[in-house]
Amino acid sequence: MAIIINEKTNVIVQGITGSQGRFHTRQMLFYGTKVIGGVSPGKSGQEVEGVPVYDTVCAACEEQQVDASVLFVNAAAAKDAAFEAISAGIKVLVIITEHIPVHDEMEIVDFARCKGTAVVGPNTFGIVSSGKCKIGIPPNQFFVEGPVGLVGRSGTLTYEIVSNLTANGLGQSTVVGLGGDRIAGLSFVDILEKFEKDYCTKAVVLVGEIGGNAEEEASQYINKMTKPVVAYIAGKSAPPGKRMGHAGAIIERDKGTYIGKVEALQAAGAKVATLPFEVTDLLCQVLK
Amino acid sequence: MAIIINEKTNVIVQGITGSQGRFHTRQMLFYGTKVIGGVSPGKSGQEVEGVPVYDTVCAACEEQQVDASVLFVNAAAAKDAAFEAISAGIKVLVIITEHIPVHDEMEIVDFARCKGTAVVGPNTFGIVSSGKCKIGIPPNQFFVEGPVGLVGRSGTLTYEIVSNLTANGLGQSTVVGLGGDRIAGLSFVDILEKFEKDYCTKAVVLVGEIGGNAEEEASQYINKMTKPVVAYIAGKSAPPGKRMGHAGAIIERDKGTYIGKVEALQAAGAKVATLPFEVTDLLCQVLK
Amino acid sequence: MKLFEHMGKDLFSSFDITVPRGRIVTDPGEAAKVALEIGGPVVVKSQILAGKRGKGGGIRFADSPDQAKEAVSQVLAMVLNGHKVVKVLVEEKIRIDLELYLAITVDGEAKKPLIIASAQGGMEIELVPDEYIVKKHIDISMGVYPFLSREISRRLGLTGQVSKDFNHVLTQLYKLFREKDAELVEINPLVVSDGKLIAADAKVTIDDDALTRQKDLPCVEERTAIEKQAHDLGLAFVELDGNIAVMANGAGMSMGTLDTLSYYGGKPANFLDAGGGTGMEGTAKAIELLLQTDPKVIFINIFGGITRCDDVANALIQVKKARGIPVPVVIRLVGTNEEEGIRILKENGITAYKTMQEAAAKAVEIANNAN
Amino acid sequence: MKLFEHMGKDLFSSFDITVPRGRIVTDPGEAAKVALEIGGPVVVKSQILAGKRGKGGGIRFADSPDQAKEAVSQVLAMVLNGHKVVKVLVEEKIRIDLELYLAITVDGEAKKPLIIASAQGGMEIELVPDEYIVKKHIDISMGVYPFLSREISRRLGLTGQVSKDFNHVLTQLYKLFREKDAELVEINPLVVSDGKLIAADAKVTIDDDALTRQKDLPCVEERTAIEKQAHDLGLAFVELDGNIAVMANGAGMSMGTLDTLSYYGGKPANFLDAGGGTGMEGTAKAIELLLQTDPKVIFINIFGGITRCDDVANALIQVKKARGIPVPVVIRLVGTNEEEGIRILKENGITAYKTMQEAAAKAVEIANNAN
Repeated sequence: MAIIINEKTNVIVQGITGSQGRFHTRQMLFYGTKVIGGVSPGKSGQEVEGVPVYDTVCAACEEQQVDASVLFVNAAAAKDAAFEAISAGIKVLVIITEHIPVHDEMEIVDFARCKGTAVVGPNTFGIVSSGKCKIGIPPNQFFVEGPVGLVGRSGTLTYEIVSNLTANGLGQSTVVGLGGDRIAGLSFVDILEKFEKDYCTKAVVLVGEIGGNAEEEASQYINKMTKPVVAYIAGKSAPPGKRMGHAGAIIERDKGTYIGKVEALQAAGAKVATLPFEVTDLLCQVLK
Repeated sequence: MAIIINEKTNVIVQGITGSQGRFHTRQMLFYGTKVIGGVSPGKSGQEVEGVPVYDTVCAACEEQQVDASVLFVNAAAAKDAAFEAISAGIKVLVIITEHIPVHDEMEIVDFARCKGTAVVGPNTFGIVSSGKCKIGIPPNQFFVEGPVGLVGRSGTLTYEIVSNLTANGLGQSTVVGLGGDRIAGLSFVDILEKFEKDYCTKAVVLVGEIGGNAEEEASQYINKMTKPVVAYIAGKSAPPGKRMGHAGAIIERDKGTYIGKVEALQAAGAKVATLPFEVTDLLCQVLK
Repeated sequence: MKLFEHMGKDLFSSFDITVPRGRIVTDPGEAAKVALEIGGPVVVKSQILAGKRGKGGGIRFADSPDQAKEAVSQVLAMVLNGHKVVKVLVEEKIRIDLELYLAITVDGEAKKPLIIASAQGGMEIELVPDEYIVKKHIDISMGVYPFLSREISRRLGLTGQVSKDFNHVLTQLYKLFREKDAELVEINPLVVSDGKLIAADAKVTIDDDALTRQKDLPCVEERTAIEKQAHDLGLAFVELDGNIAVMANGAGMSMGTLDTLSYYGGKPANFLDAGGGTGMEGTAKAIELLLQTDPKVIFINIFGGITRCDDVANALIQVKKARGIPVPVVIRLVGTNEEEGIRILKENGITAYKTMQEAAAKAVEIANNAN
Repeated sequence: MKLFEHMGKDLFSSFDITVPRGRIVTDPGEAAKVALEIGGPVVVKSQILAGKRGKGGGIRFADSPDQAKEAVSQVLAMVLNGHKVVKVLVEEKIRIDLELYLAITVDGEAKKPLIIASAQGGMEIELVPDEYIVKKHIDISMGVYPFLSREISRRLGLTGQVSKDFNHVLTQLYKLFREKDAELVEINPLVVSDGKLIAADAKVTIDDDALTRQKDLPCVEERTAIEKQAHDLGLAFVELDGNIAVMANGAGMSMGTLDTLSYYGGKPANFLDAGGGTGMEGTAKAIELLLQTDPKVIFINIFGGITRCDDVANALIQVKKARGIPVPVVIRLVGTNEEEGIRILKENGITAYKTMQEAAAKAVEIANNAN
């Protein structure tokens, strides 16, 4: 098994006729994802990589069961597209789009919570249940099946760690990107709970960042977990008060410091890697 | 047992210092309801019938666990008061207030649904788990414990039927008033589901009205119920196109007619009384 | 409260929904002036609150100011569905390429606003089969978003600029619906005219319970004189055509009372829900209302909850003493302060019944024997 | 984007939140005029984007136009927290009975707007203990309702008219927060002055991602020249004080790169997230930016996902050929089109590393030996 998505997940792509939508539809199909339709207003009747294009999400849902949708629309259109997917009753929504206004993000997450839709992102690389289903933009080749569940915020940093795992023979059950914005749908705790229950996941990697207190909240849950957790927190050397790309990566006052997060994680029993590549070594230790 | 409320339910009264609030706080206390506080902005420190008054719902919740709130505020203040209770996490909200604008009612019900609050009403007489807890305005003397679960929309018509039951030795598990407005929080089906599961309820009475299709929807569920259902539908003799007090009691086109409702109920296996007092006879038959 | 078409169109205009150019007139001379201003063929539309004006002849076409004058003078003489025509809307006759139907209403079952739309709008909308009617609920916390109108456009088969305009009309109509506390906003037909969308009719019903906060809306009185009296007293009253005047407390109870009377072969003269906690004065006024229906018998059915039986008894006696009650009164009285109420009645020679069915049977008997 | 105090106060005014009477000036003469208009004691406030102006002497009081002139000329000569003062707000000095604190911000953990309020507002708000700070989340689908401000009023100990005014200020501040896409709106202090509430300061930060739809807001530039260049290229760039110029792709990866350099004893000169899919031209411009920091070594760390390794290699070679790169370049290059990228580099005499740690260690070695 895996969490959230698997080999049976029927996926639609909102914004499929854009260049990003087209490119990643192809990549997802290569990975084996069941992309069963795309949505692009006014483009119904077209096909992208053999996938039928519909004008609206409802039109796609009339044809087949839709389990998940992934958004490649631009930031200005994202709220409308997200509401469309949530309203249509789609239960997993992956929002790749970056630079969505934070008020729109709060509205999307609120509406999704009310309707029971799990939102991955916004500004995420997506989610991969290795060997089964990829929804999003990570490079295909590094994601192979195995016992490690991974949840992170940043794309390339996650790829870095995943590729290191894979190179050392450690595959992944599911890899989830929460997204780099201040507002994210699913949180660390949501994902950790699912990994804890997933019998294919033997150990969990949490890739955090300075800023906010998501890692501190996660620590409280890690304390109760039976499965081993290895963490890496980026931003040890970042100066306070400066934004480092992600809205989250800013330290204000005493909140969200590197030290605070590491201490919370260690107190909860997680092993914390100092540098990204050390994650693999620590995992090998806990999986022995 | 009983449904929704019982002898342990801690109740607050919003609008407790108004004349209706005061009067019914006394009546509820007489009935044995655990009224533990009242809310009336700017009146904190006062007492009504020995019950402490708070400025806000949060202030009341700081003192004790609050399980239910009943609204006696005026129609203009109802949305704010309802949102206050729902926001505070109160799980049962009984809205006695009548003449609340329908848009406010839609907002209240939507927000409650999102937050998991059960709304009884608006424009309801309330809910009575006989012998245990009364939240609302029905006269105390007719409600005695027994095997009949009753759900209706109109107050006096329900009292009429309940008093007839009680006079004939048939007590009630819980009696619920859905409210007479077009928008109501809980529906027939919500209540029927709870009665079906409640082991103290041996038979169910549904008191409906012409208009809308709530009774038709209820019929679909009644079809699946194991417990016997007796129904009475008011408005057999009402002329089409005229509003009869309740917004629901209007017949438009072919929808919501007396005949349609009776046929749906009978097809679902319910016994339908022609006149209110026949309900008792039919109940005696099904309970034998 | 239902608004007249011209009021609805004024509202539409203020929400940036296009309506035909036109004006309201109350005499034929004005009509000619308006037609002249418009400078082309016009439509003359009687302003009444009932539907089906077209079929009743309440809508006329005119090609010239003279014809408009003539048409208006004809229409002003009409009585349509019981409504005397006193105002007429004269407006440009627009080209009709397609007639859509668009309405937003309150769906009590879903507990949400409901959009109803069809590409087959016009006079016979009730006969359009279900598969040509699109229904979409609106999440009230979210409102109308472009995706919703795209979906409806798709189902209606609208494309290009008309589809974009439809998004505008739907968005604005929902805004009106929300801001004006409407129970119903309906455009039938919403006309596609030379690629533009024009609201050729307007049906707007405002929630009566919201009128206190909708003070800038025009006031329309739909009630009969006696219904208005009842309304001003805070009572729900509907005139019927029988001879048993009925008062009960509670809407369901009042309906149950009518049903019981009908069951025994009686014909109610009215529906009167005296509500809860009306008090003695209010109840006395309610009884006086009943007398205005000129009944053969008065039937009072009270199950006292908030309502106190002694108040009802006192009210009845007060009216009897003050102005006399020329017909028999049958009263059923139980509930709060029942003993006191029965005692008061007995002192004045009236015996109250204990059950609705006995009392109803008696009232019917009296009424039928009186014929 | 942070707004200057006077801009925030203009916004407040337009949302019907009372602010002191006053105007912005850029020279002492104007200041005297404004003080004369106000006709009483005034406050002279430097307009800079950093906090703690009061402590730095950026806020002065003046009892007469002459004093105001003098104060403004002093303040205009100041540099506060690295910001040169070029604009000064001259406004009436208000009576202070009580200083409240009120802010609305975005809470990333709760995923909702958060109200923060205290009855102990003023300069030392950071030091106020938690029990005197009220925090309340807002359901964004619902907004701010009177009950919420009643609850906050209660916790702050506000009563009577001040409590009612507080409801107004909170409601309007939330409206501003929502309509203007604010990340933060803060009033500190919100002054109780003769029974009225006056916003004596204004801190407003607008979501950068929403600026395209907030076109009527004033534009404020906070970035350094080089940060602005990076921003215009769509890159996230932060200047630091080390000597290793760094480019990586992805925010987390960029931070991880800085951490790794620091781990080996290096000092990064900057944070530069080249993002995903920047392409060859963008990457070339990013490398040129790095040269502006005058580093001892350039460290490029690319994990190609959307970013193609051949694009990065070509960009580096292009810059090298076009203008020369006067310092050593250490590059780590893996991922999409890795082989092609490594081949291009090799043709140009550059050997790419496979792992971040090896590459980082090498870059640090070069930088430290260069000193």
